[in-house]
Amino acid sequence: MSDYQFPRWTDAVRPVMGYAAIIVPIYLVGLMTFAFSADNLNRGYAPVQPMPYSHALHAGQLGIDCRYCHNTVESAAMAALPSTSTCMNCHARIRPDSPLLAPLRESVASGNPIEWVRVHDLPEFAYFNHSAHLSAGVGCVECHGRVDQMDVVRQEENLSMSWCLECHRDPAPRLRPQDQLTNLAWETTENRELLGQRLIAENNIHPRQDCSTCHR
Amino acid sequence: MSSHPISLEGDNQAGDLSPKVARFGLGLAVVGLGVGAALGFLSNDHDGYSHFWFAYLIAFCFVLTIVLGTLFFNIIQHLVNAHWSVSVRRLSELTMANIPLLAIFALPLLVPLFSDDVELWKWAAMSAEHQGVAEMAHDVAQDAAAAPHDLATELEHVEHQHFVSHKFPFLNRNFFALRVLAYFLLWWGMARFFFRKSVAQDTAEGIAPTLSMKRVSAVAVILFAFTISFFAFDMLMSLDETWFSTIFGVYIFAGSYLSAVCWLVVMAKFLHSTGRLTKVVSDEHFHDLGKWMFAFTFFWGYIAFSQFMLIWYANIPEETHFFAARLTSSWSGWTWCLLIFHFIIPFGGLLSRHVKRNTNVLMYWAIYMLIMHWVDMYWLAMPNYQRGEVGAGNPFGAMEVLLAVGMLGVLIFGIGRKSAAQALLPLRDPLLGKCLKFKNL
Amino acid sequence: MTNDKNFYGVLAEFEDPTALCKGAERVRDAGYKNWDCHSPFPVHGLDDCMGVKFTRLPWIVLAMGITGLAAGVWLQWWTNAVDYPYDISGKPVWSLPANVPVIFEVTVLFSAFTAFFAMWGINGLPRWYHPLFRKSSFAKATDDGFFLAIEAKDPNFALDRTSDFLNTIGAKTVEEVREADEPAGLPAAIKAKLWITAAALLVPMAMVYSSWDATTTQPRVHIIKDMDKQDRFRAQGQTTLFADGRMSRAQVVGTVAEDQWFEDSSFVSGKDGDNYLTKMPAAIVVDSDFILDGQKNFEIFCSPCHGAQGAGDGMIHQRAVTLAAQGLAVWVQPTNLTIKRIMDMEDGKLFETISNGLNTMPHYAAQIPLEERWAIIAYVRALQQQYGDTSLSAEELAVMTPAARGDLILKQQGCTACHTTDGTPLVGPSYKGLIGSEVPLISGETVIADLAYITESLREPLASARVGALAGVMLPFPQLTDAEIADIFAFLSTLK
Amino acid sequence: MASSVIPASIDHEDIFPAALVQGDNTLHSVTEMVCGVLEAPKPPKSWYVIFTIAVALLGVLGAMIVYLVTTGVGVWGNNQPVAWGWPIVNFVFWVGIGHAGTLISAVLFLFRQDWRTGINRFAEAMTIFAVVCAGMFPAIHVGRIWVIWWVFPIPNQMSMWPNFRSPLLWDVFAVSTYFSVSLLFWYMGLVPDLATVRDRAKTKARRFWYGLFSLGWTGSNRHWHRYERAYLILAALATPLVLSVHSVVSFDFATSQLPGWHTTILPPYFVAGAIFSGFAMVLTLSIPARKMFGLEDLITARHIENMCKVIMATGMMVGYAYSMEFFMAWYSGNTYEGFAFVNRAFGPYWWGYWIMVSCNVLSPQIFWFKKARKNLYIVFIISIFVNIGMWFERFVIVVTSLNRDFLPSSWHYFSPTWVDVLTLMGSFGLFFTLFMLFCRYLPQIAISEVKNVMPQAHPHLDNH
Repeated sequence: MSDYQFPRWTDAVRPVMGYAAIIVPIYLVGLMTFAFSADNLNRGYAPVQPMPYSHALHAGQLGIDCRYCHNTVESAAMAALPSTSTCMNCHARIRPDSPLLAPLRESVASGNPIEWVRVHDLPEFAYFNHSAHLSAGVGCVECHGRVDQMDVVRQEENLSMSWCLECHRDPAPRLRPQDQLTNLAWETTENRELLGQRLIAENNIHPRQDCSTCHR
Repeated sequence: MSSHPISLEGDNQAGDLSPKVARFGLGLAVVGLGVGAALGFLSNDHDGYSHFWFAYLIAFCFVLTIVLGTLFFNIIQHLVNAHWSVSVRRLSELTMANIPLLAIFALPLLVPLFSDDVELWKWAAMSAEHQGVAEMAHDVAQDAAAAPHDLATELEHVEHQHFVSHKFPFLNRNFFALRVLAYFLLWWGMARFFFRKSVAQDTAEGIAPTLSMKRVSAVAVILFAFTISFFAFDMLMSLDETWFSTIFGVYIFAGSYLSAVCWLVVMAKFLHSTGRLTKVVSDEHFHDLGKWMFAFTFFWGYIAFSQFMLIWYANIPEETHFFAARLTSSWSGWTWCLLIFHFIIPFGGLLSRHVKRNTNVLMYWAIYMLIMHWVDMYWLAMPNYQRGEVGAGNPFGAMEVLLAVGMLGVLIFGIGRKSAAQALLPLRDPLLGKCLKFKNL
Repeated sequence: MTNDKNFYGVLAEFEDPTALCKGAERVRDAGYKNWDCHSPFPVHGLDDCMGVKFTRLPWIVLAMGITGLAAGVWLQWWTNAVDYPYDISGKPVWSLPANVPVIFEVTVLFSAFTAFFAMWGINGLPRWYHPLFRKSSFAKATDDGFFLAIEAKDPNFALDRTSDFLNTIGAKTVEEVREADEPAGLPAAIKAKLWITAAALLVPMAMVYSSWDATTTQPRVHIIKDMDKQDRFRAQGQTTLFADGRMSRAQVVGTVAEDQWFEDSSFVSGKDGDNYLTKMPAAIVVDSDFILDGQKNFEIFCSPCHGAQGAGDGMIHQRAVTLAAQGLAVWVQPTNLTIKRIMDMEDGKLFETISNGLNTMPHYAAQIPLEERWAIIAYVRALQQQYGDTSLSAEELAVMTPAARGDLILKQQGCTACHTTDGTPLVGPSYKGLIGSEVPLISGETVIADLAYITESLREPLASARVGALAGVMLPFPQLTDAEIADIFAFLSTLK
Repeated sequence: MASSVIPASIDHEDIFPAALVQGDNTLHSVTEMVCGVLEAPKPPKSWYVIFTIAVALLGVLGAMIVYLVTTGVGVWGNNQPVAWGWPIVNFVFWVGIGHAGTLISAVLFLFRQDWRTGINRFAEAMTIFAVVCAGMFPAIHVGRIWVIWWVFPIPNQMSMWPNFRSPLLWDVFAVSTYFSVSLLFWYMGLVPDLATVRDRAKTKARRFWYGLFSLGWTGSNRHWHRYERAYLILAALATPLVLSVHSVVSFDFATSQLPGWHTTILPPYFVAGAIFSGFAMVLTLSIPARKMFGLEDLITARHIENMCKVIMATGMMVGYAYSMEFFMAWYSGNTYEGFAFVNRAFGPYWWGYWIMVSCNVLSPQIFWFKKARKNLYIVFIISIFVNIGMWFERFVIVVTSLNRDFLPSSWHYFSPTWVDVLTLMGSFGLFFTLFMLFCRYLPQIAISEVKNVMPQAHPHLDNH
């Protein structure tokens, strides 16, 4: 036999192992739960755009309706980003020489669109239709938050699958009358749940929950 | 290796106990079967005493499965050369030897089989007036022309008829009777062989009888597997003529072996109370029997769950109606009772080694499981009585209890008679020494 | 007991299992507490000889098995029935039969792990160092040696007495065992590493804490990017397929899409031949829904400039005026849509204006679908009915002075949107003191503002545009008659 | 009155079988024999040969997996309607092999079958390696193996949970539980033997590594007491576990509505089949291994004969299930069921079916003869036959049921591609590589358990 012996201090390792056996799993589960949470990974995205467009000014202060620029939202799957000409409706005469609007003028001159950065970007295996949601009575604010208060648009909701399903399972408290869809500040004294139930009954709303609803 | 000579103190002969037991059994049988039958025949509920025959079949299957379980107990112990069970093997032999006696009590079942008025096996009457599906479809077409609103019902009837008439080559009165006769002959043959050889070993000089039992056990176990399966299909599964389940034979086997082990516990404990076998059947043997009870409670649960879950999950109409009937009607109470009292409670109750080593507690569990075995049989058969009829309930009363007790009386009578002639344990079994010495870990 | 801290105890070797059992019985009867036997396999019967109490392990396993059962139930209930219920193969979200297999597996898993780890735990293993290992003879304990060791900390222990005792009960050999002569605690270096590791474990937690709901310009972290981005067509996307890099393609020149073709071309142009339609195209039925649709679109597209009531005072106008005052905008007030000129304007002309723009108003054909443009017109008409000018009868006009009539005409035609009567310059020059003044024209000439000049400015504003004016901003007013122009002149002449 | 004295000195091989340890062995010589294998400076030449072949096949497996992952599952023969083709056949095959290990270590332990001691370490190691091979197939079958963690209930970015109503998820839990428990069971059995190796170690490295993994085992009787209790509990847990694992595997098929898959006997039938194939594999491995490493005294003719009997019994159970399925297919009157079974025997895969029947039901019948059970060549050949037959059983169940499903227009003849075939061969490479390493570096026989069944181990105490 070789005379190798484990040193005496290895005895002191045992309590450490005992604590580790309890703490490490709790630590890992806790860390994973929070670190991999969609709330942690998905929310808060506010990319730098090619020019500093403020929704807080245009939609909030000036009260321009969302649909002035995103005009396809009610009739198409995608809420179109406005073309440069839409901007130029006003900016041909308002602040026509502002250096901040230089990209706009370049776009007009070159005919190339401004490359806005998409903020709310679903994975491409998920099908989403804006018009269907609007006609069901889901307001912009339910998914996009108070854009009318944002200088820079920021992703407020996690847009995870379970988040989508939450509403598909229980749409009532998230529905609103058709004339308030784009009113981000809308509030009502009526019970949202009851109102939602009424709208569901009136408009025959049955959100689907099977896989092929979104994965088609 | 050889065993040490061990002297067996205490009484291992039934002696004057046999006639007492036989008399008790006879009394039980006469009272139980007599009053039960009288109750059945007094309360003719306009369907040819069907209710009575259901109750009789349940009682008969209840006792017969115990006996078949003891037969299997015997076969398997020889097959695997087990030593722990030698001390209680004679008890199982005394039980299994009553197969011919029970065969006599199968004879009354010829009445519902061959009578057109009694609805026990519904296919029996159907097979007698067998009409081809094509002819039926023709009739339906004609009827539909006359009264169109009945078409759906009629077609359902034809479909049902199709499933059933397909089986008539197998499910018909004569072949059924012939098959049951064959089962009893085979069982009788096996039981007789093992009983005689085991008794012969008591006085033999060598171990030739033990060796021949060991040789035959391998073939016997195969015969047993097929006979008990087809017996289960014939007697119980065909009560619902369209239902089928490949695991059904195993299900009946699980209940059968479980109740047989319980029966051995009850017998051994009874003999202990009369001062017999006290030195021979020790706590260790009860512990092992208790393990079997626990194991087969679990195995029964496993088989029952496999059968239920697969049928529930696939939800195919021709299978699922069996459980639909037992889960959605007033039968659901019995189904839950079976789950809780036949599986969950005894599983918890038999888990501890302390329970298995406390013979009094173990005996109560054994009696309890025997009662649950009867409930199992009742649950399998009785929902077919007045199946699908409006107002059909779950008839349970004195008649069911009396018939079951009476049939047990028959078994006790038979055991009492058989026990007179020889010792209560295989005296010169070569493994007896090992059996008396072993200790559980 | 002994006072030597490093003295562990005595180790005795026995011949065989039988001797060991017999020896153990004696040691048990002598009242020793801290002692143990060591053998290469479990010697059956030794437990009784040593008086080992039956272990409580089964109860621990049972408790953890029940915990596992509950955990299995809870896991499936929480995940499938509460937190994330979804419909698969028509099974209820909480369907016990389907949950039994996993409940069973989790129960077994918990029980088995407990049996394993609790056994080592109660045994105090792993314990890599043991004073007995220091005896080379003890190596036989895992081969064919049978040992009995009594620890020095046993109250009954006394070195000589205990050794003699072991010799008397059949020990082959008796040895004294000492602990290794080294410190028992963790070395400082290892301790430090442990603390560093513990501290390092806090870093990921801090990172998660700081990233929670934090605003970032970086795109979200998608752990599995798989199929997140696909090479497929999506509206307004980019592609390498076309030279201009756009996925959205312009319509092929010279083609008409199916839904762009209308039998009634006036629906698209607002014109019947060269003339503007004076009413809605035949295809349109004006009802309350149509007008409400018009209202919605008016409020989206028109009200920012023209104001919710069409008065030409929308939020954009108000901001533009402020900016214009700072020289940051070149602004013309949007037309008041409820003045007589617009009320008198043909539907077709209004349609053309919305579609193609007019003067400073941009075109909206790209933003507003055809039918909704007509709906907007229907709504504008409704606004005009509510807020528009109520015209005076011919009799009433006849009794008015020419100057009063001229004032009325200026208001009805919307001139006052750009021109004031009090001398304040707006988009256009003020009317005050205009008549009789010298006007420098952009053509270089200078003219006296008289009836002829006023007539020309109204008929052909471009020709008579004056220096400093926004040339081309003012519309021509061909609809005004000579009499009306005379009335206007009369009114302007009063403004000195 | 019959004699109340038991006949002494009756000796017969069938009733009192031969000793479990043959030859003139002492406790020490058993240690020497088992430890000698892993202490030998070099393993036998045959070890190198097998190990080289195994590692080469393992390389093939690695290459196939890389090819699969980089290219996609289209490289396999799987297609509609046989979407569950080759990989699932292999999965069920390997899981089945694994079951004998648990059966030998746990079930036979509960049944007090002492003869298990010679082969249980072997069988347990085999279980673990087979489950590793088995687990690999569903993992690569999902196609995107980097998302395989989706099957575990781990908090994730989608905020989704797996669907616990799916039999495939039951599989995940069953197989991973089975693997974990088998590993614990195996390791627990190894600890005292590793301590033996530690105490005999000649080098510092060996003493350290074997010392590390033997956890400081001293053979303390107080430890042995709890150890044996824990072993019993693990055995008692592993027994229903082994039942549940292959039952759950059978649920993958039986919960569906596909004729040929949906039949209630499938759970016990699969379990019996698994034990059957597992025992065959134990024989296939132990017959050459006992020769190669000179362990004939410990893995005796009696062990092999007993295993033959188990094979015969489980083969019969499988045969019982085959016949019940056929009978019920007819008895049910369900046309589709009937067709599925006729198609099995006489359809395009008739050859698979008859290979299965002849290997599984017919070939073990030779074990009725004691001479056959004693002839190592026959036993070895039959064990190979059973392995083949059980592979074909899974093939028949998976492929014949799927290739002619409800829609005749989608009927399609499945044939494996070369990637399929090489992956299966590669899985054997994985198995044998692990097994050969085990044979070389760990005690192949449970030393302490073998000693425990030797006559020397029993104390002779007068008062008992």
